[in-house]
Amino acid sequence: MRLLAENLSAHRGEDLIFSNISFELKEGQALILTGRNGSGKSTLLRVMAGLLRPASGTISFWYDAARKAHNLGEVAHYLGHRNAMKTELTVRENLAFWKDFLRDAAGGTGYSVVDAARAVELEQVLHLPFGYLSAGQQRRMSFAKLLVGYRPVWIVDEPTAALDVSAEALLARLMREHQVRGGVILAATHQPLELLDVKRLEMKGFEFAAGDED
Amino acid sequence: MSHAFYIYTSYGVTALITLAVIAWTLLDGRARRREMAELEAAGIRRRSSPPVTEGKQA
Amino acid sequence: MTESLAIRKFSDLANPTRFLALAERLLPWMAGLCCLLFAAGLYLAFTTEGDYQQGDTVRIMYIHVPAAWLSMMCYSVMALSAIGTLVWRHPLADVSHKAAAPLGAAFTLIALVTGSLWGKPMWGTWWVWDARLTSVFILFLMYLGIIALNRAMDDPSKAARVSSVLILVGFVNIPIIKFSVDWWNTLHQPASVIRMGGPTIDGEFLRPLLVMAMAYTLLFFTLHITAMRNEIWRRRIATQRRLAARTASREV
Amino acid sequence: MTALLLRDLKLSFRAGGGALIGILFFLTVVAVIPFGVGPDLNLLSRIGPAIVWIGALLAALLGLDRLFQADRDDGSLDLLLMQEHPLVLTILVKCLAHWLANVLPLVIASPLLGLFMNMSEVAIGAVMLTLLVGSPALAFIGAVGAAVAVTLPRGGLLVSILVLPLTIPVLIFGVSASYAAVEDPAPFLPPFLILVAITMFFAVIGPLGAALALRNAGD
Repeated sequence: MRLLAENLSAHRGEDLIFSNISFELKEGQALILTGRNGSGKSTLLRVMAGLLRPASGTISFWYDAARKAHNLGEVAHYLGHRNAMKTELTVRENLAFWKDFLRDAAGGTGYSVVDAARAVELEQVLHLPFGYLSAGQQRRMSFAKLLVGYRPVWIVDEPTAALDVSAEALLARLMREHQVRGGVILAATHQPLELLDVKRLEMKGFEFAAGDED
Repeated sequence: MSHAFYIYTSYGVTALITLAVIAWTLLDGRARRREMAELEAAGIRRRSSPPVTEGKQA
Repeated sequence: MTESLAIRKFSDLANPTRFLALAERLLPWMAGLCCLLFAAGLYLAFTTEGDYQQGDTVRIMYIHVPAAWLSMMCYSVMALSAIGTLVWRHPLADVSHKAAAPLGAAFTLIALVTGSLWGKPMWGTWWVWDARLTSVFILFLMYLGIIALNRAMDDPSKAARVSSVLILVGFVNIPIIKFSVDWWNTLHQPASVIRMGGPTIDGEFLRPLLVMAMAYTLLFFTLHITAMRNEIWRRRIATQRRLAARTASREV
Repeated sequence: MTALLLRDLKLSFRAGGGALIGILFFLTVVAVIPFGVGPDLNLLSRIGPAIVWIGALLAALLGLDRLFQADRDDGSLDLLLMQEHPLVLTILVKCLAHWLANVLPLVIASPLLGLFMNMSEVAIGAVMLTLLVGSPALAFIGAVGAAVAVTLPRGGLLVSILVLPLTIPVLIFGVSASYAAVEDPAPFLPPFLILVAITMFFAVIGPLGAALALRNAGD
């Protein structure tokens, strides 16, 4: 398993957010993005997930030497600032929907809904509408979404925002378990996340306009 | 007598709507009762669960 | 004695828990009586003589007219409850007008459909834009609007206050609507419309009509109390669920 | 995909869903027409099919702006975009769910409004049939508008403005087929078949356009 990003750069409107970012990740590795607000961490993650088109550069993902994924988004989970859960539906309905919709990528199987909820230690609230949960519980439940459908790559943007210390440790543990199973993690975070085999990338950001680049 | 169709239809429709409202009210009440029972069951589990979660965290 | 009973009843009603207990005791009796009245009403409706002019279609009147009465009475109940919500901020009043809205819509629908089925043999058309029919139709739309408003909002007490305002504005507006529709109608169709309730009501028709009206009214109150009970339960469940969510997070 | 269909249907019918509001809007719009033109039954029965069609058209556009926006607001849209299965299919399913929950009830309610408009039984049947085959096209065209306006904060009104001109062909052939059914010289089948063709055409073009718009709306 190999994830390769070469010479990525991205614009937002007219502004160049970042340029010439390259990195390589292998099985079980994690990339932690740091940097101040507005330095382009979220933008890079969205580019990696295929939600934004990079201005230049390529992203490629190989299952093994022979097999290459069409694009990274298909083999990745993306957990952005928003939880991607419907407040009107119960937690169980939400998770069951994503399990059914996401399916499993090649190379693994997802948890059952109950197991995923148990993994984030919230199986008691499965019957409640998602909107009834507190912000921290909602975040944990949206993390359970990463467990129900298997994806080798997790792209997580500030996963531990709005969480207390114990919940933070819980999510860090789940991410480490994912790494142990051979998964790759890309995370943007302010908090020190204890992951295994970490590569760090500090995003500097650009102060000047896009025109200066050429 | 030729109007029998209209009479029976209107009684039929009335019966249908009335029964629908009654059924909806009763079923709604039953669903609420079930949810309350569910919550009660969850409550019992809530009381018994602390040792389990503690065990997990340790 | 009756006075003290009334006062006790009122204070009983003021408390949702007492209301639930009272409803539990009262409902079987009301439902039973309601069934009896309906049986009697239907028996009378089908055994009395038909009108010489309208033939047997007069039997439609026995279900149509009470439904039309109720459609208005239900709105009055809702308007009273709306005042209760806005002036006394009473939680039971919130529940009351929310529970009454679908019932009102159902009775209005019955009135509309049976009116239409009565009109077809009488006028040769399913619907005329007659003042009375039109007003009832507008009332139906108002009921549906209130239901939609109630469904659209999450916070029940806020929804109750907002829909109370709508109910009261509608209540004030009903006579204006009735008047303007009347005016509009006579402007366009001078005197060509056959009025509903054409037959002069004599005792022969009055008896089944009254029995049916009583049966309908009792049905309304039975359903209303049941629906109120359901609504109170629904709110308690919502509160308990929030509580459950909070407790769950405390434990972890 | 079935899961997506069921989820969207559930969301439409749960509290706060738009299914009831659309049908209420339809009723209200059609019901106020007689107050404007007068209660002349002959006139009403003449303009009835057109009024019912226009009412259904406006009501069908009502909930459309939320088609993708609701998913965008909570972040679900990102996940829908990332998947391996073709986005066009996802959008087709979402359109189908929207049609089932919001537009099909309008089709079912249309005979009732036909009665209010004093239309003949044949005319009522024709309007219902043309609405049934024509209204999916409205959902598919609307999906493009909804996708274009998905990132806009006040997209609701804009969607209607963008979409209404595009729906004119549907309206033309839907209404002319309905009239052809009651007025003798005009044949019913040609406009009806064109309407079917338009629906099938937009069933392909609509999701494709919407997919393109969503891919480019990335923010």
